[in-house]
Amino acid sequence: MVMLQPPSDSQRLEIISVGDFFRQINWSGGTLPHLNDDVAIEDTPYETVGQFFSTFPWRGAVASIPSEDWEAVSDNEVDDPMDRDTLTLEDLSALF
Amino acid sequence: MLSQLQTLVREVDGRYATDAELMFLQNYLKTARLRFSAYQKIQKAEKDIIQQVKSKIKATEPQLLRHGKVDLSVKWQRDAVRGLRYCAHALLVADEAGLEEGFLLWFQSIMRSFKAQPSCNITYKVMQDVVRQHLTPQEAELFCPILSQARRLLGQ
Amino acid sequence: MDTPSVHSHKLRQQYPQKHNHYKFSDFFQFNASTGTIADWNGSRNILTSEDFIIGLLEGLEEEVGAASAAVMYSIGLEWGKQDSLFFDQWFEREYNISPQQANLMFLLETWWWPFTAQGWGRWEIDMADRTQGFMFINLFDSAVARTLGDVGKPVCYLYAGLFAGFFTEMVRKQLSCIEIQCYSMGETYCKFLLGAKERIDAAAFWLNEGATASDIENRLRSGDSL
Amino acid sequence: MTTLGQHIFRQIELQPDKGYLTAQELDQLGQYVGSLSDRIRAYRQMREWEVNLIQELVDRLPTDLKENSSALEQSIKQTVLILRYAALSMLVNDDNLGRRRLESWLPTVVKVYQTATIDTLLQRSLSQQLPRLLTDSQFALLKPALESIQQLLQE
Repeated sequence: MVMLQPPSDSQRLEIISVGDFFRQINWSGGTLPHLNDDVAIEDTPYETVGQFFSTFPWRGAVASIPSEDWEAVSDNEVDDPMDRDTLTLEDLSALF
Repeated sequence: MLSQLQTLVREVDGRYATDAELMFLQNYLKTARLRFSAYQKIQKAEKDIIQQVKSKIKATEPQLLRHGKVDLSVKWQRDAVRGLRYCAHALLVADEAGLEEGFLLWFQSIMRSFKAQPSCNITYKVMQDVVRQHLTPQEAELFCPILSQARRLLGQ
Repeated sequence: MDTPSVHSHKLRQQYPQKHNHYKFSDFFQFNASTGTIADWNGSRNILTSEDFIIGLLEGLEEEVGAASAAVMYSIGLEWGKQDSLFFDQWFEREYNISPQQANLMFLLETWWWPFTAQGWGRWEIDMADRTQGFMFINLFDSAVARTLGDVGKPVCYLYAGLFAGFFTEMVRKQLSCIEIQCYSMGETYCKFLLGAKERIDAAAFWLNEGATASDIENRLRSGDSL
Repeated sequence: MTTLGQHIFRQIELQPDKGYLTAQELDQLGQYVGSLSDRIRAYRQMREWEVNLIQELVDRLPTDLKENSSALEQSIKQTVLILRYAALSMLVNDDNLGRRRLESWLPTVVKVYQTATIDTLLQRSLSQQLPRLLTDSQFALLKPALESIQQLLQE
């Protein structure tokens, strides 16, 4: 194991491996002790992009809303601030 | 999953995620195919879904689409299309938390300010019945809880 | 709030018509190079800790004693007035309709949403008594009360002032506001009463005499005055 | 995997206002989902082998550089951060994530601690060792993120 050595002027030759160094600076590499990590990652259903794609033929699907006449959602109209209820600031003002 | 990915990126700053923290990705993978296919079915059938929901409401609760003499069905339709799209997106990326934070909570206050809760309550109830006709039982099992979440937040 | 500029928010420039923009990652734009945070409407935002809020309130109390409540109220009042002008602009810009013409509840929800996004809490407006000239605002998760905890008295003077200032400008009548129930009194949420000055003065008097929020509501509804 | 400079996830998040995802966008998301298993495996591999990997990089350094232990320790810290951020960027498919997180301070730290020489060597051998640890497809997923961070050291 190769050691990380202290500056040459130091009398004491400290021997540190990368593993020791990690522990020293408390850098959790693999696992964090406080986190429950006994959940095993199972094998996944799709191993590759190709497999995922091949699971069903979804390429070439419709690009967006089918027809032009189908009203697209226009934000300004969705929340038309003036409908359904007619109470306004002026009405409120009159009450105070 | 999107919200969970964002949380992951925030929380694992400078360290590795544990397997427990990665589980949500694995869970997403298990249902991803169903989510993609359901999303595309909804996309294709959006118009039919909305029309069917509207017809059912018209038949059973016609007063929900009127306010006095004013016909609200056009507005209802825009709101319903929008809600369905947000729910479909939440389905695709498995992100109920993002749906709530990014859309439902805000839309709830808007619906309340127009006193539209009764309409939303029925709409998202009927919509669950209607989408079952367009999706497989497995797909519906993923999508209906999202519509039910919308109903719970917008309908009261 | 500082140097409002509609151009400082990139997402907003990209989606000017997106109204549901209150999600944390949508509403705020963090500018790392300048060290600033802009919100959707171009306001400059600053993140503060609960320690900051405590420091602000306790420091003020040390400086001016019992008058700190009135000072916080005045700060809120001025803030509310300024914000009504700011809101006027962005509401009209976003919805192409003047606030005076808009559906009232929609207008008010729209005003409060940025505050919700900034962490000031959610609210609920109770207008059932509006024909009698007063209304209630329920505030959930007040930043001030949540920070101070149960101290046995109302603490949200900043909010009371904010509501008074905002509504005064919006309805163009002199209004006052008082917190009649507070999370810091052990209640689950804060309750504010908004109305003409005489009414609020009466409520303040009753509150001082030990009346509860529901006592005050009942007396107001029965037409009691000082 | 970006269109118009915007991450596919961000596009998806903002999408419902515009309508449904286009076939192309759905395809992009599918690419990610299809590669996710591979990404997770690579990520876990890097996590489990981190200490060994870094030890190996250090072992390869010329002796004279190993003598400056404060610079070496600092350089190891930087290398680990780069590796971890590259792994995270790869996992979430955001090639510039690590760069964004590190660009504001890493170059300064390199200057202050004068680690440039060791950094260069460690990064070079990191780029050589990683392909041995990962499969070709995994390294291909990691490479853009890793390089985007490594560029910070060259600027």
